[in-house]
Amino acid sequence: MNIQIQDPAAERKTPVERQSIEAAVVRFAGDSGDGMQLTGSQFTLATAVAGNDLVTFPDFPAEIRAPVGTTFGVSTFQINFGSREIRTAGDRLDVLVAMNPAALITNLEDLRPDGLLIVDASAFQDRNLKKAGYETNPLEEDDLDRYRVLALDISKLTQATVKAVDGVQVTNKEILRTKNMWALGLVLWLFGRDVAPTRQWLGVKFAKLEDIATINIAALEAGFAFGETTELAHNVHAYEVPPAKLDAGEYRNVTGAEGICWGLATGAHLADLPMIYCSYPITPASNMLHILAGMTGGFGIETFQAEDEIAAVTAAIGASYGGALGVTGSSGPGIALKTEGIGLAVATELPIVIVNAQRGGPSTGLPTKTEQSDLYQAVFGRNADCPLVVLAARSPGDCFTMAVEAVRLATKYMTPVMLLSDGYIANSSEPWSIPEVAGMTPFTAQTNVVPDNFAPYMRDADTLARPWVAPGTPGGIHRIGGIERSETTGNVSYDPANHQTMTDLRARKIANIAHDVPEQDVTRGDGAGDLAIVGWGSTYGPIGRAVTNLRDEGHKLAHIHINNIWPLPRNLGALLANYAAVLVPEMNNGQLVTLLRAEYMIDARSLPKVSGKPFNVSEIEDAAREFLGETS
Amino acid sequence: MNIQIQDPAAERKTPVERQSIEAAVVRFAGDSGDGMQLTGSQFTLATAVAGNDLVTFPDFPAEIRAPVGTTFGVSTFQINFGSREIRTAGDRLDVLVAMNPAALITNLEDLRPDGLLIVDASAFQDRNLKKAGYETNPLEEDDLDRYRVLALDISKLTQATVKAVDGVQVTNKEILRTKNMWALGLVLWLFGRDVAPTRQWLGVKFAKLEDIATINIAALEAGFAFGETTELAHNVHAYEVPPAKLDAGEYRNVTGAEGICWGLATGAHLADLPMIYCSYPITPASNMLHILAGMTGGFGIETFQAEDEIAAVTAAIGASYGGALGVTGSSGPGIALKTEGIGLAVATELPIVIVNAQRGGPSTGLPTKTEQSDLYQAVFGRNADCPLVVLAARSPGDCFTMAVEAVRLATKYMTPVMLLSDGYIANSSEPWSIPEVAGMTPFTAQTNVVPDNFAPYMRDADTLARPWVAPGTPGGIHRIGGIERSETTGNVSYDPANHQTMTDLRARKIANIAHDVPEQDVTRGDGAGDLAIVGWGSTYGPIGRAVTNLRDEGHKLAHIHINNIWPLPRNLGALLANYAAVLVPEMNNGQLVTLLRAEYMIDARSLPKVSGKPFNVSEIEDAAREFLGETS
Amino acid sequence: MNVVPELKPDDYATDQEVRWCPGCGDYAILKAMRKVLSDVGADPEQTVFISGIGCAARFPYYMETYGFHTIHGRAAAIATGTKLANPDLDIWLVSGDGDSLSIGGNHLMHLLRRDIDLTYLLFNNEIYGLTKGQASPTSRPGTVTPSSPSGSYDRPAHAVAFALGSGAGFIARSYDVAQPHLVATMKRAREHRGTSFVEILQNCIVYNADIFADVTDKKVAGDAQIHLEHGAPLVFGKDGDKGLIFDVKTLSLKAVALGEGGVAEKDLLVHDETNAVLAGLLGAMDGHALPMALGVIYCAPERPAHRPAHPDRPRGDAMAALLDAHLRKGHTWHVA
Amino acid sequence: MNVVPELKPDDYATDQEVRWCPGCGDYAILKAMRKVLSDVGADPEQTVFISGIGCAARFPYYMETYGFHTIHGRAAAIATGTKLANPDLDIWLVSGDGDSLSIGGNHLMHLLRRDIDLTYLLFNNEIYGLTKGQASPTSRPGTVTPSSPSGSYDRPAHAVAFALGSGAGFIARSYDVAQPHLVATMKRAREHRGTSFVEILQNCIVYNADIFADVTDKKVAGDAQIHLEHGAPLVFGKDGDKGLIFDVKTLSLKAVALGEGGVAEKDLLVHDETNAVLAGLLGAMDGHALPMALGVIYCAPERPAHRPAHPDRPRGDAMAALLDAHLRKGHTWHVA
Ligand SMILES: Cc1ncc(C[n+]2csc(CCOP(=O)(O)OP(=O)(O)O)c2C)c(N)n1
Ligand SMILES: Cc1ncc(C[n+]2csc(CCOP(=O)(O)OP(=O)(O)O)c2C)c(N)n1
Ligand code: SF4
Ligand code: SF4
Ligand SMILES: [Mg+2]
Ligand SMILES: [Mg+2]
Repeated sequence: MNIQIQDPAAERKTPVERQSIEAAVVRFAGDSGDGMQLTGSQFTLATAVAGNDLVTFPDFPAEIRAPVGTTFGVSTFQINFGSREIRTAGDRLDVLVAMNPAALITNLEDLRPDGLLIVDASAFQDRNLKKAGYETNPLEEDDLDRYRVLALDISKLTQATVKAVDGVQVTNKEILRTKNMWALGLVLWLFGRDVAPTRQWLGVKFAKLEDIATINIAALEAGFAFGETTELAHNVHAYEVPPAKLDAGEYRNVTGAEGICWGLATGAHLADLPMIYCSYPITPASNMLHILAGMTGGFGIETFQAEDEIAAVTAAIGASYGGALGVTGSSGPGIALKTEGIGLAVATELPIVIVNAQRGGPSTGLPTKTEQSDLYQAVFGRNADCPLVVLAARSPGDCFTMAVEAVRLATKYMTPVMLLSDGYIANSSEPWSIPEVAGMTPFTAQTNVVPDNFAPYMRDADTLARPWVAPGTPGGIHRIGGIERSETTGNVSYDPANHQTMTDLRARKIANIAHDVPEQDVTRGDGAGDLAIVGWGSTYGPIGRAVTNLRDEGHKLAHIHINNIWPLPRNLGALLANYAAVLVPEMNNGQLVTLLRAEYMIDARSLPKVSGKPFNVSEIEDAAREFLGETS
Repeated sequence: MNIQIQDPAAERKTPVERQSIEAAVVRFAGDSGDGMQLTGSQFTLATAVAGNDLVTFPDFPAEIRAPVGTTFGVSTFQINFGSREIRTAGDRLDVLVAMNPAALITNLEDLRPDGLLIVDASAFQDRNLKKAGYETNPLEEDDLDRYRVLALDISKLTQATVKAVDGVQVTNKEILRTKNMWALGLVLWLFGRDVAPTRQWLGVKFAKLEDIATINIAALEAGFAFGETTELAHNVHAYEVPPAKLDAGEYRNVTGAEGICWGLATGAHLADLPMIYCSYPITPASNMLHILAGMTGGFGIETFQAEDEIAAVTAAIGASYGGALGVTGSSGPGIALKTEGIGLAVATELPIVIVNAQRGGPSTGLPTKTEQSDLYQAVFGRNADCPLVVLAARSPGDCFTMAVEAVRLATKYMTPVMLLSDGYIANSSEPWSIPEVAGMTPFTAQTNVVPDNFAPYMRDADTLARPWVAPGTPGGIHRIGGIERSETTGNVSYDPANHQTMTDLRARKIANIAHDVPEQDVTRGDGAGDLAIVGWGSTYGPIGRAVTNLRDEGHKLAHIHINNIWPLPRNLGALLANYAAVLVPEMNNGQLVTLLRAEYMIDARSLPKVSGKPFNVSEIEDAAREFLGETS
Repeated sequence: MNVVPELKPDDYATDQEVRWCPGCGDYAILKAMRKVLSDVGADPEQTVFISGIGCAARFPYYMETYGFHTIHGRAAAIATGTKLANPDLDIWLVSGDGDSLSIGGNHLMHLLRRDIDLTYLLFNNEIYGLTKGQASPTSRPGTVTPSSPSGSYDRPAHAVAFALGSGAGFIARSYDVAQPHLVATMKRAREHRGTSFVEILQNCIVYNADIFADVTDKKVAGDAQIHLEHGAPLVFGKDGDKGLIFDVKTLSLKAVALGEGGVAEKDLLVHDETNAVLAGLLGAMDGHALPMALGVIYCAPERPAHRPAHPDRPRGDAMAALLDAHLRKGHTWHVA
Repeated sequence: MNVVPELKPDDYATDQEVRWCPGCGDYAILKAMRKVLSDVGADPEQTVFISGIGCAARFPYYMETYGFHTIHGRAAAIATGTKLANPDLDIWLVSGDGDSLSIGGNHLMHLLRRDIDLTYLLFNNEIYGLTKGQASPTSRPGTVTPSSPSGSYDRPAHAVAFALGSGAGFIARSYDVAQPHLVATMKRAREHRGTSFVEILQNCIVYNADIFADVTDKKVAGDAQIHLEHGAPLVFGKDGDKGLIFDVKTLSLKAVALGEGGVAEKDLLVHDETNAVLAGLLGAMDGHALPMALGVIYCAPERPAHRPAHPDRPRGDAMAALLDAHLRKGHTWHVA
């Protein structure tokens, strides 16, 4: 094959003609040190500002700083953007930027045939090739013939650019570190995006390092100019992706971690409570601790980095007991450690929110990969009959909504609420129509009001919640504890009939919440048909896309996406009965499906995927087709 | 009413005529300090030696030593014994021995109308009456008219007896402490039992306190003689309960805790492994630690009282890693703490046995009461897809069998096995045909043999088990860990396809075990019919009795009792499909029923009971009748 | 805070029947505690007892204040959360030796290093009472229990040494029936800012009866105990005729008889409760070779609080505005 | 045990690529460890590395011995189980400061008090490396991290003080790049019977770079370090011109210049590694006012092992007979 290494001095070409496309999937892949996450975020920003809908998927190596050039040190950032509604980060890549051989070998298989491959040819040296496991230089073989390849000596191009900048005092290493900006510039050009937001961001980021700011901006602009001015290979087109039809409003990008933190803060405000977030670092939940620790500007939020997860959950219980909103967040193994503590919150009927950013398991498993395999743990994973509320967020923006809802339910019903997100949602981002907190209806929780004829386990007739009277409240002295309590008085009771009553009350209180949460809607499609694809959590995107595609083909199927995992929506059983078949794609070995079968006696079938990666749309389509009586 | 306080000097009566009955339920109830547990155990022994089948149910107060005379300080011991097969401790009492007013008020409602009530009238004094909550002396009211009441001044009777013994140096307090032996003597006489075993036992127990032995024996014999010689109230009969038709063999009484410990020891022997039992004290699991700590006579058993439950389970994992059989035992809240550790055992595929002596919950709950509400926790209660084997014992004797089976499956399949017992089984006892360990087939596990082409995650083609090569084994050097491992080599792997493969393998390995355990049998009844009552664990007794009773009435129903909770027996779905209805009585809020519905899409119905007490036979009969189209 | 009427010790008693074994040392501690609150005029509504699980941990049920009987070993973490939520509360933590030093060791360590402002009472009976008598980490080697029928093997944990090693700022010791001493010690503990750690030797009459008798028995108390007083010479003995000196050669304490060999009171070591090294030496004395130290063993000079004060927050619309601004920080764009 | 051929340090390396950040102090410790095993002729088949989770805890993957990479904070308990199962193994436990002193504090405490015979290496980089740089319990107050953007609040835990307070019998300290010293220290630790606790200062070049530079930097090392040697006077300083004396008034250590004011080497304190009080004083020195102590800080005189030796057992028929007899102990009866 004949790879054309572009010369920066190539001739100016004819004005760009941009091919208009509906959507595109781009992935930046490089060494951990290559700054791919920054590159991706900046491309995302420019794309969002250009009015596209989008979904991103950052994927980091498990190692902190893996040796340069290794396959396990590759870091990637993927973005799917378009003028239509975007629901996933995309199955197949339209453009792959590979900054070294390791990035190429680990990512190439996701590039669609005839997709555009941009490689930094300068990194394809013997040492790097060997580290990546290449025997020969792939750029010199014809395995890449199925793609459109743009192999550029980005090192040389960057160096040339920066050398042209006057008066900066930088090392060659510093120059080479700007390669990512050069590549970003080129891709920005490719899609007709503006470099201005990135330029501005670089100015702020390197405010104290003026020279570094200058050379990064120079590289960025050079990459862009390279696209603009150089005659690229005949088969490399420039594209135009028109803005999406989004609802009017103010938008921003939001990650799931941000969505949850801001939702918790908003929930605490609506409940008129200070919030104490108690956590022990663990991937991918740590981000929430970082974000909340950073919210120091008077939000009434305190963070407590506990000595372990047991201390985290029990400190959250102590905080709620003390009249604040106690929140704890972790991931699978950490949630496992909280199990006993959560039982105390159920027994004493104190409100806490437990956020689980799920990851691959069992045990340490795949800490940096996504999975949604903690549903069993959330619903069933405690000793004894120990019911609580389980909610799941379906997207970064939905994280905000569900976090507010978690606070509402916890404080209204005096119960722990487990909110499930996952590694994918936590880190990926999407444009988000920013809500107006000022316009939201408060659901004030009072912790210093003593009801008439107070008893610690007296109950609200509607909610079955007991009163929340924090120590320090005049006239409210009482004692609570984990031993079974006498109905109403809360005194220790070993009475058999009382234990039955209390067990029933605990179960009924949670079950009743089904009347206070929305009925299950049909996310996409009609209320009856040949097939319902039922999902929860971050499978929202791929299921939605698959159902849209198949409906476009004329199939009678629907997408039903569940946010209320426990209690399940009150109409769900009846709704599911309207479909000839029910398929449940899950990034686990079939957990929601167990719940649906047990609850509704519906022969729901599982489509499990446990690879640490989100579903591809096609995987769901293929499985659905089998139910729809077709082989694809 | 007219209570006749017997005078010890009453006349000698005519020779006893004993009424022959098939079975009887006796409960001894008294203050914690009254020695009711000893009394009950000795009566049990005499009864067993007399050849009856029997089941016992000891019930202790939660307090260590509650103040004398309080209702919460009442300790009881119940025994059901008979010439027929005995399956439960009995719903209603035929004989209640109440040593004080608190014992009377808390136990009377279980005495059947016309049942025999033996009370120590000397304890019915103002102070005691008030502590028990009586306004007036019940012995002087006619509320007791529905029972046959034998109110005796046992204090006086005991004192009189002991004073007659020559040359003993004892205090009055010591004399009064022998009241329980006096009462025991009377009840032994009532059922025509021999005092010899108890006399012998007293001699051993008080070997170093000769005078105490003497007065206890004197009291025992005096109680017996009192029955023999005194003309009791006209309505007090003596009984004869003929021996049961038990299979031939050598018998002993066994509690569930003993059954499990001896089963574990036998399992370790059959596997040819030393055993290390790692535990942290918790009611009702502590007994196992005590029993095993006492087995110092060369059984190769070491006990390790860990600093907490996490250390206990992880030390057990470390022990198994080191080539011993690591076992850990606890109860609900402690098992909750072990959750994360168990995940490591699943991930590294190391064999451990986890025994859960279930108790009332959630949280601290009812530590001294029974419940079987940790099935969800056992089957589902871990982060991620984390399958393991769950077994349940149905009776004290079955504990032995299941413990051996737990060791067999753990070591053969390199998996954690969770064995469920409960507070009822752990403490209650039954006659047990002692097995012959010498005749059992070994299932030797080798930890110091390196297979050809060794790799730590290579697998046996049949069992899918990986080899167990303990450190110290020549030629077997390798490393394992909790991060996902590459198929075969076990090296750390973040590869998506590998994670899918390993997840599938873990699930398949456990599922396959269904082919290595017995098919589900019909415990009682035919293989098809109107109703199957499905149970697990300690509901064995009451379900069995209820089904027998209803079958005797001509109903077409069967009892199906499941020991293999996960994986479920391979034929269970097909078997259950043969019944028009399936009812699942459980001492929880409906946990097995969830599993059955999800697995088999069978509309199994739950009969929950969560009062800290075992089912009464009648409760199950009543519920079954509804299914059988009758109201009782 | 509201005005608290004068309350007598009994006013701090609840209507719940006390459920310890008759003769248990816990009764005496309960009595002392009620007296402490009465003496200092504690507002029951601002007072909270938080406990783990164990016999000791039943304490909150018997105090007419707020109370939380939690789970085994976690009271320190729970109390930390409660204190963060409401720094004004007067929090008392009650915990047994198993609760504190077995399952709860890690939380105790971190509570002490964080110096959360509360009073920690460790009821040390050197046994697991509630679960019927197994060896605890503080049980002496050779203690025969159901879980150690041939005698316990492990070297015992030492509460004071552990607290010092964990960075405690206040450490004191007393025992159940030493009423005035116990009351005074608990008052000192309550006054101290930061975590005040008090080890209370407590007699479990059922499972470990009289284990401290060789120190607490009236007959031997004089020689087996030394009562610490800041700034006062370390004198002890039934007749105040003995004292402690420091032996530089061995870096250890030594008991001397006053008068003998010309040793006068002025030659004795003077108790300096701010000296951690001295605290380590005094804390280690077990009442045998050297008398057991009772009273305030260590009280660190005021240490800076690093954790910022409880965060203030605006309410209602002001908070909504704050949040709305926060959500709009960074890049946003408008879709028309 | 089989005869072990002579192995070079590299023979203890596995085929797994080492995955720490370039420049991480862990590399140096790995190198030292391989040298230790080579020097002492350790049999790889009898050697086990057990670790928790963290950067440090990846260690076992890189040692061609048996190895177990477990879960966060529990390595001490797991190793205890392994040692009980096979007392002949030479067990090395590798754990970070978070793994050891945050989530794992309780297990560390109990390991030390039980004195299980293994070597515990605490890699202290005063930060959570693996989870990307949050404050650890050993982080200095004010450490700015993602979880403490305004600086960490809590007073740090002190590894040596904690180990002493937990009853450790052997405590030593070294640092990553002090190769010969680290090798020698680990050898001493391996020789000691009981739990040998070694704190190794380790540079996390990414999240807490050079945090120990004020002690380990070659330029300051002379004055900022003191190398302990049992029985030798406590001399330090670039030119060996300083020493430590004990100030009886304050019960504390003091640095003096040799020669100045007539102080000679004979006036200096002599290191006695069996003295726990001295260990406490030396362990607390942080390299600023007083030099940081490196080497064996404490080595308790041989302590009796209370735990009985690994129980022997008969096999096969003999064991069956034993069990059959046991099942028949107490009252049994026959049904014909
Ligand atoms: C998680 C858990 N593990 C174990 C127990 C059982 N347990 C309750 S209290 C206790 C120890 C009691 O000893 P200690 O703390 O010394 O208190 P004491 O009863 O002696 O006052 C134990 C092991 C429990 N309740 N929860
Ligand atoms: C139960 C659990 N909680 C939290 C984590 C996340 N985690 C992994 S390592 C670590 C701390 C690492 O710090 P340290 O022990 O000091 O080791 P280092 O990486 O600095 O060597 C944490 C919090 C986990 N893996 N498991
Ligand atoms: S068992 Fe011991 S500590 Fe517990 S209440 Fe009884 S005497 Fe007190
Ligand atoms: S993060 Fe720090 S401790 Fe971890 S490997 Fe990198 S440099 Fe080493
Ligand atoms: Mg205790
Ligand atoms: Mg660290």
